[in-house]
Amino acid sequence: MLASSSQSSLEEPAFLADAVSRRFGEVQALNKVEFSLRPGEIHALVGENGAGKSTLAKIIAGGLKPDRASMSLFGQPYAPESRRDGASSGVAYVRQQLSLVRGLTVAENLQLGRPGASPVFNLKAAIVEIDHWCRELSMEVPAESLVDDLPLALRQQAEILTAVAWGARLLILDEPSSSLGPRETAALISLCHRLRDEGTPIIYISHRLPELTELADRLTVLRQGEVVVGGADVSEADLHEIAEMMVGDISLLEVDRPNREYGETRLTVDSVAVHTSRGVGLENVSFQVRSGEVLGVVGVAGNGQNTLAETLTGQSQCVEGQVIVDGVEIAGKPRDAISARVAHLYEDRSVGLAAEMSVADNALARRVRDRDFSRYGVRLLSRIRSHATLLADRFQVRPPDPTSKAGSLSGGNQQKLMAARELENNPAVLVAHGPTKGLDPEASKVMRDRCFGVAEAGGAVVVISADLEEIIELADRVIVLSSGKIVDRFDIADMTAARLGTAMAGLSSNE
Amino acid sequence: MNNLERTQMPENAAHPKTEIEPVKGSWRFRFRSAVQPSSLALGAAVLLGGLLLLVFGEDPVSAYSAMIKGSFGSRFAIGETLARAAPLALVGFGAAVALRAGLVSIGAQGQVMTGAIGALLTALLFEDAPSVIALPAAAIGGAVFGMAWVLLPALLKAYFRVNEILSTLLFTEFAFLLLKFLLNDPLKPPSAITPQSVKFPANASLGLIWGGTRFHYGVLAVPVACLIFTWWIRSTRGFEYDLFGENPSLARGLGISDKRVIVNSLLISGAAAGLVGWIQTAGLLNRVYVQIAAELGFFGLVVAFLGGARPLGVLAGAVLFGALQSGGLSMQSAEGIPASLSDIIQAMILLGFSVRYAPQIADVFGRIASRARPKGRTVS
Amino acid sequence: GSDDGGGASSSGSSSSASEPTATAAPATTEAVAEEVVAPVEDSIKVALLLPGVKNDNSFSQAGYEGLIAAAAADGNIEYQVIEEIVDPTDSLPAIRDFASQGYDLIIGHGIEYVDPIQQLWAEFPDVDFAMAGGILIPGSVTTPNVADWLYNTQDMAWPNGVLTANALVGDTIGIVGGPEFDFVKGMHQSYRDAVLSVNPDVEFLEGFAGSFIDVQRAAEVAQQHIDQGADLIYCSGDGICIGAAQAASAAGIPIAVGFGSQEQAAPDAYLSATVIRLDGLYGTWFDQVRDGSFGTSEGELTFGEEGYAFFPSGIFNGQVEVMPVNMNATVETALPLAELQAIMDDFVASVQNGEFMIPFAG
Amino acid sequence: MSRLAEATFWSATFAGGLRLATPLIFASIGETFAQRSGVLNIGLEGYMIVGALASLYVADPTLTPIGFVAGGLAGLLLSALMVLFSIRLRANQVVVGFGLTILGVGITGFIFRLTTSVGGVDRQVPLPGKINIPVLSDIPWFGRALFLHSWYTWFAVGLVPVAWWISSRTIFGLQVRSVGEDPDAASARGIDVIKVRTHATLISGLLGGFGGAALMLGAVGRFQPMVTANRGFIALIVLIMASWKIWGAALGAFVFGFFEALSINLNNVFVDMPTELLEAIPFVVALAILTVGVRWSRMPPALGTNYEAIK
Ligand SMILES: Nc1ncnc2c1ncn2[C@@H]1O[C@H](COP(=O)(O)OP(=O)(O)OP(=O)(O)O)[C@@H](O)[C@H]1O
Ligand SMILES: Nc1ncnc2c1ncn2[C@@H]1O[C@H](COP(=O)(O)OP(=O)(O)OP(=O)(O)O)[C@@H](O)[C@H]1O
Ligand SMILES: [Mg+2]
Ligand SMILES: [Mg+2]
Repeated sequence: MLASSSQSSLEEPAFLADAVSRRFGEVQALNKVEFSLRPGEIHALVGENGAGKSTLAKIIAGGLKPDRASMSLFGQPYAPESRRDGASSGVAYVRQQLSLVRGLTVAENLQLGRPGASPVFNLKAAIVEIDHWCRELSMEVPAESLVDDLPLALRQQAEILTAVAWGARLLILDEPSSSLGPRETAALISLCHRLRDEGTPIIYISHRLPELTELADRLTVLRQGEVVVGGADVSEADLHEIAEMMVGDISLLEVDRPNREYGETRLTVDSVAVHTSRGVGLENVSFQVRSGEVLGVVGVAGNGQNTLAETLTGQSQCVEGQVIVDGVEIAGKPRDAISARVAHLYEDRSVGLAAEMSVADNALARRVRDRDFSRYGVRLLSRIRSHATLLADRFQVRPPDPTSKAGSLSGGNQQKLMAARELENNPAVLVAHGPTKGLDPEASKVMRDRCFGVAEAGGAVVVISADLEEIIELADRVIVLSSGKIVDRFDIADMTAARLGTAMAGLSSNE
Repeated sequence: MNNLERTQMPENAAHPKTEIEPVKGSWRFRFRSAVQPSSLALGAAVLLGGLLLLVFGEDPVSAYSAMIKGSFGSRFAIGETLARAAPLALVGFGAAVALRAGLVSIGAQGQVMTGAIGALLTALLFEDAPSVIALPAAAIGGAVFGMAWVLLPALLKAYFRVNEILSTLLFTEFAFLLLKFLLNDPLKPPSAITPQSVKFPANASLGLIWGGTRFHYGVLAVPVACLIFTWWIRSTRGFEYDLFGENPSLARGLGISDKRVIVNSLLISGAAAGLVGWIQTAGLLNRVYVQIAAELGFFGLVVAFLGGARPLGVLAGAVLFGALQSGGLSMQSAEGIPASLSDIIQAMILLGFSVRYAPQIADVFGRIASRARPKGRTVS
Repeated sequence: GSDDGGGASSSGSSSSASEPTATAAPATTEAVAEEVVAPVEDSIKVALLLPGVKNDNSFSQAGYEGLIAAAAADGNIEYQVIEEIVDPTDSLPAIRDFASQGYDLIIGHGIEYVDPIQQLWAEFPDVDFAMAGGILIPGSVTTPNVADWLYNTQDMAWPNGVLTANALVGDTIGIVGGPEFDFVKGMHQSYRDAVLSVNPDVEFLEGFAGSFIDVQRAAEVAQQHIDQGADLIYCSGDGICIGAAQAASAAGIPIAVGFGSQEQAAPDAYLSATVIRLDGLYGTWFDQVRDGSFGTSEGELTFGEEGYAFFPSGIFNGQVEVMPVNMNATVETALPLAELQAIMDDFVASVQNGEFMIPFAG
Repeated sequence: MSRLAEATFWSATFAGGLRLATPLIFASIGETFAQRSGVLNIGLEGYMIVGALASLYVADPTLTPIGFVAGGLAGLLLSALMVLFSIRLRANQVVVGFGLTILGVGITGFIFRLTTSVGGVDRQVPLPGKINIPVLSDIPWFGRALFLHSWYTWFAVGLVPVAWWISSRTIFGLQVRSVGEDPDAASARGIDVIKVRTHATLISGLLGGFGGAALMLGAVGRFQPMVTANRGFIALIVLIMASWKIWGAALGAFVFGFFEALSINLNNVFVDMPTELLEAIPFVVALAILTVGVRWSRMPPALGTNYEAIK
């Protein structure tokens, strides 16, 4: 599989960047970065959060102007003025936050911004074209669906499809797998291989080192805007070494699981059924989590995980069965859940935080009515602020300035801020939904430690995640959700890839 | 790790993607990014207006000085400016509460009308009561009628997600028709041939603070409302409503009832507008007219936007508007400048100020939009 | 008379409201005394407030034209006109501004200025105020510096009724009004009474534009009448009658107008209109201001209370004028245009010599 | 009551609805473009009134079609200020919109008084003849109602499919919708958000101006201050009622016009009913449609927000 990389090593590079620099205010996002991409290779770009990966990608795609750079594309000097420029030179950039317009259909998105498209939108032709590429790339993207209605994995496929259809000669994927489950990731990887084999070189940005061995041919490591490893062969690279180069701390990847004692049952979910107008509901879901225990919930995204999180936190109502925390029923009222001390790490940070409000407001939103922070219904701002500073410090939120807007923090720090709010007072139950999505190893470790911390303090933890590694690292027991039903459950020790795979595919049911 | 020490956001985080030079925080930076464009726009507006006056044979210096004199140049003028600013500020505070909760109610116009009706009806009911009873009763009557007029749009919004911009606009139309009907018949003194109400009973009227001006006691409702609004922003409940405006899903997750927020914040805005109906009737005009609301409801909303839905901002916006209006009028009466020309000048100054305030208000709508962004489409 | 009774009873607090009258008494004597001392200046400053624009072809224009003509006749008048001032919030400071600038006479040409004038006259005893329709507002008074004027609505409507009843070919008349105010409805009633007094078999359609500005709706009201068989249009209104006139012209049927000519809008269809002529009245006021008799005389009529200075306008004193029949009209009429003119001449003469008293409607 | 059973009553009402709807169709379709692109264009009333004045003042010495075009251009000119202030300088759209309405009313009032004198001859155009579609207009019940209208009405009706086609079948239409849905994503796909919003706003200015011109040249013929009588705001009502759809806007405009015409005619049926009650009919209908239609309604998510590109 890796053979193709050496075969093309003699050709001139598909893309070559020399001394790319870009500054944002006081941050030197990129500093004289050199980067080359060979034709027909998948080149992984790794680095911790904020290393400058996305910045480099945007510059290559034309979406951002470098302060200084000389670049060439397929042998021609290349200095794109805009995304449109980049696109018409054949560079396709699939962003971290996807760039399909959600209120339009896939077919419409295919033509939106397409270089050289005729000014008249031909729906039929677009559908035919999408069907063609679906066959070609083994995808199943419905042409006439609103992007809004598609699950994330399909959206990503649609985005790659449009890039290919636009005649991309170079594809940049920015953290494409951060919210995909194993099956979808595998599909993505084989898609990448197929594209590569057909001659489209790919720049692949990711934090997930393990998947890179399978996927990439070469790899470049960025750190604080500088290249620390330039174009090393993946087959020869040592993952631990790379992780070290990324963050300078090898211990991060090692599983460090303390032995825990379980106490009495704190969370009981008893034959719960939930109907929702959006997404998948739940049917006959039952489980218990004890004090000190971590339950992992796995499954392909979109099989009821959201509904489960909402039900446990009182945001969705059961039509049958009940959710009981410490003997108190959570009957579809968020207030019940809050007073039963159920904490919730939202899957989507933009939902879990009020981006336009300050760090302090976000940190204490849950406790705004506490005696400690208000008197006669008036918030005690200075006390809130100083307590927020304390929390930010405790949870390593950077910068720990309580007055800055939550939305101005980087993703990892937003996650920590949310954790600070939710975990402050030893919750009875923690519902952690994708707690380390998109975080670099360092930040991931902090978040995982926090989740363990809850269990260690006697809480019950439910971790919902598509990331199996995370589950293996955190969970004591696992349940597998498929179409809103529990299709399998086992102790972590009994977990095998095969068992998990079949269960997640909804093939077998051990119930 | 030091990589976490990221960019400090520039102070003005609504527009973080501003230019790199000169150095943030420096005086020059502040000037270039905030003061300069705004004062340029304002200056341009004033200059352009002056040019227009010149072209049409008016003396811009005397026109503008008449404008300034008419807004701040005398005791009467100051009283007039304040009496005009008061209703705008009140509407603005109410609208700001709703805006902060993510709701754009443009129904204040209608609520002012029903508030005036409510105040008058209540006052007529208490015609024989002593002032200590009749006066507050009329105020309550105004507030209650203002709230009543937003209740249905509020419930429709809370329970059926009916767009409040439109429903409140429609209710303004209904209020206007109701007002016309009442003033044409039931509330009209029998001999009058044009629509207007009977006189507001004297025992419930608000007197003048400064004799010889129109600076009446109703204006005192503004500082009170400003304090209440400031308290509201600081209060735990106000915080919850703000949070709802910022991020309704999170607010719901934290146990804040969206129905309650929607209904209550709209009711608060209705009460404020209703009180405007009361002070305009009991303090300024002593009668209800068809034009009782003038354009107070609309401009009150503009003031709320201009003021960034913050207490002092709203206050400043209201005084600006009050001054523009009374100054614009005195341009007409002192200099004989036609109403339409004075409208043009006022509009241009408003546009100039809109740029001045742009950064502060940009995100008010941002919140609303993020709220409106659907998480999925219900196919039914 | 009965109107006043109703008004008084409805405001039980009128005792306090009438207090200013009592306190005004000394002011009155002062004013009179001062007037003796002050040398009578020849030139007087007059301010006129109009609810609409001065060329609205209607009520505001009548006020404006009256002022221009009277000022020209007088030859020594300095004047200022302020237009489009309807909102009572604006009118009081505007009037106050004029009063404190030393204007001698402030004419509020519209019922919307009654309240502000009532609030201000005591504060400015040296300034004379003329209001319109104060008699209709309970509790308002005339004083030595306040006079009141009103036109007879029936005089504005009845002549059109007589004319159109004679001109009508067919049996249906469509009536177009502005807002459904009492005085508008009163005009319509007078009009109908007049038509029926000539021809009892006529049927009417009636519709309102809802305001004085919505021309398109007025045009639509007329068009609806036409579509439903109207053979003639009567528009009581104001500027909105432009729309009605155009619709009538397009349909080839006649139109008569209550307020201001629409000859230009529809030269082929327009028959006649009534207008107010105020130059004579304004001239009288100028003279009264000069010789200090303003408000002290009782005007030409005294209604209700003793000493109420009240000046009515009607056909009888020439202040309501029936415009000549448009001889260029090409629409079909039951009688030739010249004959219609003769009928109208007879009618106006009969009113002016007291033979016929136009009944008050409503 | 018996009037309600007459065919002429309904056909006249229907025809009236179409006439009253004509300016609204122009204005609300134009506004659809602006709002779909995320620009809340409250200055529509201003565009309409400058369109009305300009169309008359150009049409009087020349020809009505030239006047009509001039009306559109005047609206376009005013909307350029919306572009300048709201889109380029990022001032609040609501504030600027109200400012432009005041400005439009002020400018037209001012020009009107400069150019007209008391007793002088006002500018005026004769109302257009009805275009008679030969056989169809003779159909007994609805012939007159449906097929006897001025070319302004036909132009408005003809514009609907064109506008729909542009909005949903051209790349420009896609771009407009994309920048109102998610300007960031659109920009990432290479769309120049500012430019697209500028064009959409200018379209709303042009069509708003056409709406004013259609009102002036098609129904009124002579200028009056505030002659548009809040029809710009009614067009906004129509648009929200129509859930930001082109066909919906046209249909909504007609529904509004129809019920307005109905309320005029019912005055002769229910003689003693207060007209205010009748006048409320179109608004009650709008509220009902809004309430029932809420589940299909989708507001452009970026409506009212300002956009700033990363440099
Ligand atoms: N638009 C911007 N304005 C200011 N600073 C920025 C901007 N974009 C990026 N940066 C800064 O540039 C640096 C590099 O950011 P970049 O997004 O390229 O990191 P990354 O490697 O993609 O991180 P991640 O893995 O978290 O996506 C960061 O420190 C960030 O703070
Ligand atoms: N519009 C912006 N203006 C200024 N700075 C920005 C802007 N957007 C992002 N940043 C900065 O860029 C940094 C990276 O932002 P981004 O959203 O890419 O997070 P991230 O790289 O994914 O972070 P993390 O690794 O913590 O998830 C943040 O520190 C943030 O402060
Ligand atoms: Mg990134
Ligand atoms: Mg990231």
